[in-house]
Amino acid sequence: MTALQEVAPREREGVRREALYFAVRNGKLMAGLGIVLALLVLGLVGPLLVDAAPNEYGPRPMSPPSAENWFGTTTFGQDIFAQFVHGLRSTFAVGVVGGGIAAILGMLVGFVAGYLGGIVDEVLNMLTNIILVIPTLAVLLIINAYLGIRSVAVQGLFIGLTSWPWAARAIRAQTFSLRTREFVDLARMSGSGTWKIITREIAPNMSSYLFMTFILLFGGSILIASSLDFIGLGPTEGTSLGLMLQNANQWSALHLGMWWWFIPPGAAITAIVGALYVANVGLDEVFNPKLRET
Amino acid sequence: MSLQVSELRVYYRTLRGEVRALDGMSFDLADGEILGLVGESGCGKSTLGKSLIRMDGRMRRMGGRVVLDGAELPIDDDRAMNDFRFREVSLIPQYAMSALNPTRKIRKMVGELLSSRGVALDTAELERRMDQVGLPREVLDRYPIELSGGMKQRMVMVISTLLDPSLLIADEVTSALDVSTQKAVARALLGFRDSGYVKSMIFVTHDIALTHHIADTIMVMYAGKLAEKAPADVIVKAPRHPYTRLLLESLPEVGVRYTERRLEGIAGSPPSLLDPPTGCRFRDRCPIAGEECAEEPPVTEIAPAHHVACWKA
Amino acid sequence: MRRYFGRKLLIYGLTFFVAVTVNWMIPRFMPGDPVASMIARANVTNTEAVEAMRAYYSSLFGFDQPLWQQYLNFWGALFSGDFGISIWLFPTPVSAVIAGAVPYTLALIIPSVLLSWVVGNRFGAYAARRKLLDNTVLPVGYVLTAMPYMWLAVLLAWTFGVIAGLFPVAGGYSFSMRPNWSWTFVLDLLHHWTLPFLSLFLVALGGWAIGMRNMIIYELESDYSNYLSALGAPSRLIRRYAFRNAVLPQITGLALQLGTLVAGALVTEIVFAYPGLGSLILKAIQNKDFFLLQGTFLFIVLGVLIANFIIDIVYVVVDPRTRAGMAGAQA
Amino acid sequence: TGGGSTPTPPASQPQSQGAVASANPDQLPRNETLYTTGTQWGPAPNFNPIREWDSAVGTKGLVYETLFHYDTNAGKLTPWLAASGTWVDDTTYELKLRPGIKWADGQPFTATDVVFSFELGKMETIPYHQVWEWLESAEATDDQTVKFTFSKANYQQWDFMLYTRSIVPEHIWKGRSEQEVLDGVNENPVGTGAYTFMSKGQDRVVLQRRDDWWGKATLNMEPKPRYIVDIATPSNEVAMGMLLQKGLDLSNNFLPGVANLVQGNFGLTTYYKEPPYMLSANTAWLVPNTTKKPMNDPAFRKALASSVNVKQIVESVYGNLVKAASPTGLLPQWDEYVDQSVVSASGFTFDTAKAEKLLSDAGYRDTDGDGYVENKDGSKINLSLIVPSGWTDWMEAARSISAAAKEGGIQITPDFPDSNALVERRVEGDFDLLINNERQLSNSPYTYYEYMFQLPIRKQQNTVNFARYENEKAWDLVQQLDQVKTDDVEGMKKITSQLQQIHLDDMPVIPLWYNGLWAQHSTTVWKNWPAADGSAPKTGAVMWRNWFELGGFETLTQLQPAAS
Amino acid sequence: MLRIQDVTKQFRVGAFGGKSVTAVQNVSFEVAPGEVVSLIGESGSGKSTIGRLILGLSPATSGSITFDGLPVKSGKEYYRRIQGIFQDPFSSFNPVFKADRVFGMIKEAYFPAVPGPEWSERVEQSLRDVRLNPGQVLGKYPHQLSGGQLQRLLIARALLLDIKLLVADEITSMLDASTRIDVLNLLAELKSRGLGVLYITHDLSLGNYLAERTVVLRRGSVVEMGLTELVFGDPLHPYTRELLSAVPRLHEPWDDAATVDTCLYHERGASGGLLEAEPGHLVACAQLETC
Ligand SMILES: Nc1ncnc2c1ncn2[C@@H]1O[C@H](COP(=O)(O)OP(=O)(O)OP(=O)(O)O)[C@@H](O)[C@H]1O
Ligand SMILES: Nc1ncnc2c1ncn2[C@@H]1O[C@H](COP(=O)(O)OP(=O)(O)OP(=O)(O)O)[C@@H](O)[C@H]1O
Ligand SMILES: [Mg+2]
Ligand SMILES: [Mg+2]
Repeated sequence: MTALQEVAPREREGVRREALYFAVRNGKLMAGLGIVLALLVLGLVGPLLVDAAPNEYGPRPMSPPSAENWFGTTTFGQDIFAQFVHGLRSTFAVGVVGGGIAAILGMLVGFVAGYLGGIVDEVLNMLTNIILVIPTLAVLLIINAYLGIRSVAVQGLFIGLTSWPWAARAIRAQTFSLRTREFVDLARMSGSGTWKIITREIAPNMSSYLFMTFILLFGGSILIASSLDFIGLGPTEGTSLGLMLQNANQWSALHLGMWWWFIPPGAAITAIVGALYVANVGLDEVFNPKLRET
Repeated sequence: MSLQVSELRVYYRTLRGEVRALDGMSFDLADGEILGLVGESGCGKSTLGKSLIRMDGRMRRMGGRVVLDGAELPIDDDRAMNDFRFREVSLIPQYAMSALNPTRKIRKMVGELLSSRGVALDTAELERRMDQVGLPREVLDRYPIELSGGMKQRMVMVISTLLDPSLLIADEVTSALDVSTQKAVARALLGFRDSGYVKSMIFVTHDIALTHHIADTIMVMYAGKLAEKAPADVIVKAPRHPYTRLLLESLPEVGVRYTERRLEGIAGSPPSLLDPPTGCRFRDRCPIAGEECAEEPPVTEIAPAHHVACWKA
Repeated sequence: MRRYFGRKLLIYGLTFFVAVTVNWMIPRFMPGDPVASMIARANVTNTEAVEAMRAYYSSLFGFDQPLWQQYLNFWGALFSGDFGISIWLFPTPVSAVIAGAVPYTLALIIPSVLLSWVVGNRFGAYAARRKLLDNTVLPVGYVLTAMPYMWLAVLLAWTFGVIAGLFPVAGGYSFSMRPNWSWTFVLDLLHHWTLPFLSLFLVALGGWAIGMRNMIIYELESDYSNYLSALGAPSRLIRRYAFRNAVLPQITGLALQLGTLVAGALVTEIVFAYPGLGSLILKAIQNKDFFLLQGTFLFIVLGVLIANFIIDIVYVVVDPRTRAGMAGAQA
Repeated sequence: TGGGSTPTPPASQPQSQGAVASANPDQLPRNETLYTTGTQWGPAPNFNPIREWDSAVGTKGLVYETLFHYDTNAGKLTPWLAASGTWVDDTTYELKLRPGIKWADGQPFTATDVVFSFELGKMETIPYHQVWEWLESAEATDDQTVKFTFSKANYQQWDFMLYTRSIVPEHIWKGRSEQEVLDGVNENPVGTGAYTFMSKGQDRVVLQRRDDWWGKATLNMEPKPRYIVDIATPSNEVAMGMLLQKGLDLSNNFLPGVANLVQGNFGLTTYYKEPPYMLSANTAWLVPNTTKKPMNDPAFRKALASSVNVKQIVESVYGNLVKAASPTGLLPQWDEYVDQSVVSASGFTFDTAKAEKLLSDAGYRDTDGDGYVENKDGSKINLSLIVPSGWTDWMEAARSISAAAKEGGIQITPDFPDSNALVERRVEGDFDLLINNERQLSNSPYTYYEYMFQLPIRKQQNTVNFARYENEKAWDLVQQLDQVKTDDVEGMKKITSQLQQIHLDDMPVIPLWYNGLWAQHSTTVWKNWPAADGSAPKTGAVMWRNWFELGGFETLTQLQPAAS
Repeated sequence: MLRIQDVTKQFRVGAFGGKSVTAVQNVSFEVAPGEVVSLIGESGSGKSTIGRLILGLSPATSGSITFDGLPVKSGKEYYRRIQGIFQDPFSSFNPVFKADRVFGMIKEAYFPAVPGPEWSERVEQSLRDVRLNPGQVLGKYPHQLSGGQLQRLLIARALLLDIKLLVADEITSMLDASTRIDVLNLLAELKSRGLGVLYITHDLSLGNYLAERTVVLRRGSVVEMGLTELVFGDPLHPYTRELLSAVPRLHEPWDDAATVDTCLYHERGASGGLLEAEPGHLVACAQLETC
């Protein structure tokens, strides 16, 4: 059985070194991270490079990509490249805020439920299941509509508040199996309290898993945010890729043949999320020797 | 001569280099013989077992050959090996508890497995064999999850031997079981041999006492090499290799009490197989090692059927 | 078995209760007064008339009763299938409005969910451990799942609708048609249904394919697969077993994904002006039609709950482990 | 429109319904069907002509009819169900009905139906209830004559009543409760009009022409489309898509960028071939809350008016689909009521320098150097301009206003609450600035001045005077205007000139632009759409509620099949 | 010193604790200072559960466990005197940290005031006590150490505290035969220093090797207990006999005669205690006389 097979790892290489070794050689991970990083850098640096304000009306409305306007302009002559780089920023922001909050909540609920077990687990589990079953986009629609979510941060907050359940579930399951590991008992016998055990013993053991969870939540938040933006429930200040799509759609870019308006934002969202997912598979392969290609 | 293994070298490819898990093993196994394979953890027992039936992706045969019933086993050709598996060589895996597809009833699974090998399921024969290991027939209509560990273990034994293979490899099949189940399983293995379901068997374990009960011959391995191989009684009663001796001395038998007789372990730890030392691999831990041990000791047959790899034996 | 379903029912019951309660709170505690909006639209200036209308609409929507009474009434009405009256489409009952839209949404969701699940799983299983396919299916799958539903919808509308002109880009059926069960009409329905369906199908397809690919790789490495290959079983059999076992988590995944898929359907409907629940919700939001929003939301929750429950049952039927665990069988 | 790109027409036309028309009885023949959109946004909720604001398209105008129509070009009432109407004395109005009109169920249409319809207004919640504050009685003196007696003759409003209120059949409506009248669905409407409802679907209503319609003989008119399918497109861009795919004949949506399509080879036409492309339908106003500081100061309001760059909104936001409003805000149709001398003396134009001067003259200075002026007491000015969220053109306009005001030194922050919340804030007076366009073209500028000046200010202002501007004199003048007979143009002008003076001096509301009578038509199946040049009809091509009486119906009678 | 009196432990399983499993039933025994008591029984018989109860890692359903007269109370003070070591040395160390972190945790919790150098001194001393070379084991990750080394690290860790009782739950089952004996010898030495040990195992020969007294457990109840030489030398309960007979011995064949009829498996009911067959040898069997 597995327990017995573990007797052999004296020969096992250092886990970390090995992970790093495979990480830098994993094409999926590197390509995925590369794309995300490139877009992130573009989002961070881009706004400093373009001087046009994203929503400022320019002199050349509806013009296709050109030397002056790399991605062309909107119906109002706004520079789409300027919008794009600013939009990237808020898209990443929503991912970080939404994914971050969801990850924190998911970890909190997952760890506590998984570690404490018993009635706490039952209650949290029920909560998780309830939120899991309720179609969250519908809830988000309502919340957004009524509370008037008008900034990227608040949007991220609400996405975070509703998208944690699956993460909590997964983390709970992991915690459940880790909690029966003997080093947890050993920590208790060293006088560590619940919180300390969770943060110092259990969490570090699932760091790769937690990271992967965050990545998925990050991507998910971006997608949800873009959907919300698209139906007009996005932030009213600033710009985001989802809002660009919404505007393109609303101002009939499709029918007016202004492909340059709706292609870049969608492609960027797809690229970010897709690259994150691919990187995630890569990570999975790095941390999980079974999946490595032999 | 049923099985002849000669100079078999199987290495694992890893990041840090090659793990020489089997470094020139040679031995024979006769028809009807049960070979007990013992040795410290990590000495290459499972590697040997796997080499004879299915190498995993990281294993490489670096030399040597295996002949079973006169035919050479293409052990590093996964495809060619398929013809031999199950029919000629079969396996009771260490992970018997999880070896059965959890979502198939056992009867169905066996049927599908057999028909995939072009054999029709002979229910009567199957049930006869189940009777022999004391498995009730309704087990066939259950899912694996509904069986206890011992039952699963025995079911796997029955399945693995259905095609009457000439060689059966049983890798640590009893280590997870408690003593009474262990005994039943061990008995069943013997029964299989006696009923002719299998011709010969390699029984891998780290429990010398248990091996002694079922094996005809015991082979002791150390760090990827053969240390000693002799009839079971000879190994137990008159071991010649210092490692075998020390191993036996460290066994607390029922009745031995600390207060009466203090047993001692073997000092030191086995060498890394990544970069094994030259000469005798037990040299560092050996109480009687001498100059000559810097050179690798050949396996010599010091008495009929008693092979030892030690200068001092 | 009983306990398992008892527990599930409890969760569903609680979920439903929470959903209904939250739902009930929407028009009462959110900013924006439905009565005021009714009045504002009626273009009445006269003060007395305004007051009369206010009283009239307040009693019509039951806002003149104490809160607890309103809450109880809400439940009562719910069980008699009464979701109230739509404000936007006043005085159509919400149930009638929803009933008009539901067939379209179901016609989109059910086939796209089931087909994408089946096809995606097949694809993924097929791709796993086949280097060449894996290297194409995997990236394509990821691109598909990573696409925002509406963007794929817009791209499809653009390429197949606007540029190629192969498919209509709006509506449930041609405007020259009147619903009937003739072949022409059904074909026309399908013609309009194709693009929205495709956009939902493709996004979901990618997800399932990827999920299956990852699951099956684990399964192919599992002990029972190793045992089978050690016994020389052909890879066809091993794959079949692995597939069957890998599909099980995918079934639970289906339950988890339902909410998202419904959301996707909503967005897609909006892009294609498909007259289903999604367009309805958008309108309800834009028009502050609390009652309609309540109704659609409840309907979706109920739908997702029922679908989940069905999935639970299916799961028990296909996975012996849950059954054995539930019966407490010990050998 | 700058270097706007002109998209290429779609490759093919997927919806070639006409071809198989005859094969299927359930399919409407393309060449006899008019496809329209832009009025409904979802399934038709009711067919109740009393619910003028949300009944199914054509409920009033195509199915039910009014006594008169109003000819926006000639500026006078056109007899419709009524043959004529005259003031027999200052407070008595006598209406003669056309003989021989029948309801769709075959019952004759008589004076009692008219009386019944007006008396419905006695119910408190009926929108025209207030007419009974000055109407004393309505009686049918014979089958064809109705006599209205007034306690106070509000001529301007009465004309408005005459062409806006549907006449419903007494024999069917009699005995309906107030609730039924106000909220009833009126499932099977029986009207006098040229069409009946044929079917209703999730996203459309289908109207079928009545071949026994009275007007065919009496008016010698016939609406050309045998079927009208009005489609509920959920949004403008969808309407545009369908228009381009030739699935639609008429879109009454605001279609940004349509100018490019009109100029390209898409078979699309609008009323004008060049800006503003559309007729004007109403005025968009910037409404300051005059109860709040500094909007209570006329000088500030005037400075504000000068700081709005309407031209930029018209060009950039609307791509010239609208026209900048005149300083009076009166629609072009009312040009004759504009006193040019008042306008040239007191009117305003966009002029940042002037705005700055007005501000500093009035004592608003930037004391803390943040680029924005402060109140006279030194407190900061930061006005929020509310516009319903999702109204993209207005949202853009609000941004533009904010940017231009910044140049002038006024800090305005656009805010986009949901429309419901906005309505509440507007009603309660909880806002600084908002944009509003709820008054439409009508028979008289009276409706505009009522909108500007109505008193008294109530706690809740539901439909008019959102600025809460109090000027007794102005309101007095408005009431006087109401008492002027509608054919007395000179009498009206005398009063409107004074009102214009007050408006321009005090600026209670700031006119921005004229919203278009959005109508873009496809000439693929139907031709002879209204157009400014040639012999084309000059009526509006709209299916909007309340616009059939303003020429929408007449447009239908002028259409011609493109094939002919 | 350690006194276990009528302890019962039930686990609630299933949704909302719908079902319960009795893992330990009415168990009573004692461990004196300097005494090794071995707890023997087949898999699932409740051995580990008893160990965890004693360590305060889970609460007993009923009965009392006292240590020096005080009830079990999981907390720093309690663990100053009692420590436990478990079966799997590899899972007893958090794989992401260096193995010597277990010492750091003890310092943090119990000796925050001890200055660093002095602490290192203590740790090294303790390591030498368990015959480990400090230089070889400190600063390494668990996977870089052998199972025997890790188990000894754990013992050294326990020794840093002035413990009186060590609960050793199957600490040798994952070890090689030769390493195993080293660890056992170490325990035996500790005993001679006055440490009480509860040695939990399913390997009878190991229990026999080390313990003064033996407790045989079956399905959560004690079936036989007493001095080791009595229990092993003259097993009275049929279950004990069967267990003993199943143990493979090097020089004797399996003894089939010992396999007895199942009818003899009648234990005394939950109410009954154990019968004293001879001084220092208790057994639970209703039909003891007949066999
Ligand atoms: N997949 C692998 N990759 C690299 N090295 C391996 C792998 N599997 C085993 N080894 C190494 O090969 C050597 C022999 O391993 P093997 O599993 O044959 O030992 P064993 O005698 O069966 O031990 P145990 O009694 O623990 O099962 C060990 O040193 C082990 O570390
Ligand atoms: N946390 C738990 N929840 C439910 N049941 C449990 C739990 N822990 C143990 N049990 C049950 O209690 C019984 C005794 O378990 P325990 O682990 O004490 O046995 P053991 O004698 O230590 O067995 P092994 O030799 O396999 O370690 C078993 O039937 C087990 O299933
Ligand atoms: Mg092994
Ligand atoms: Mg245990």
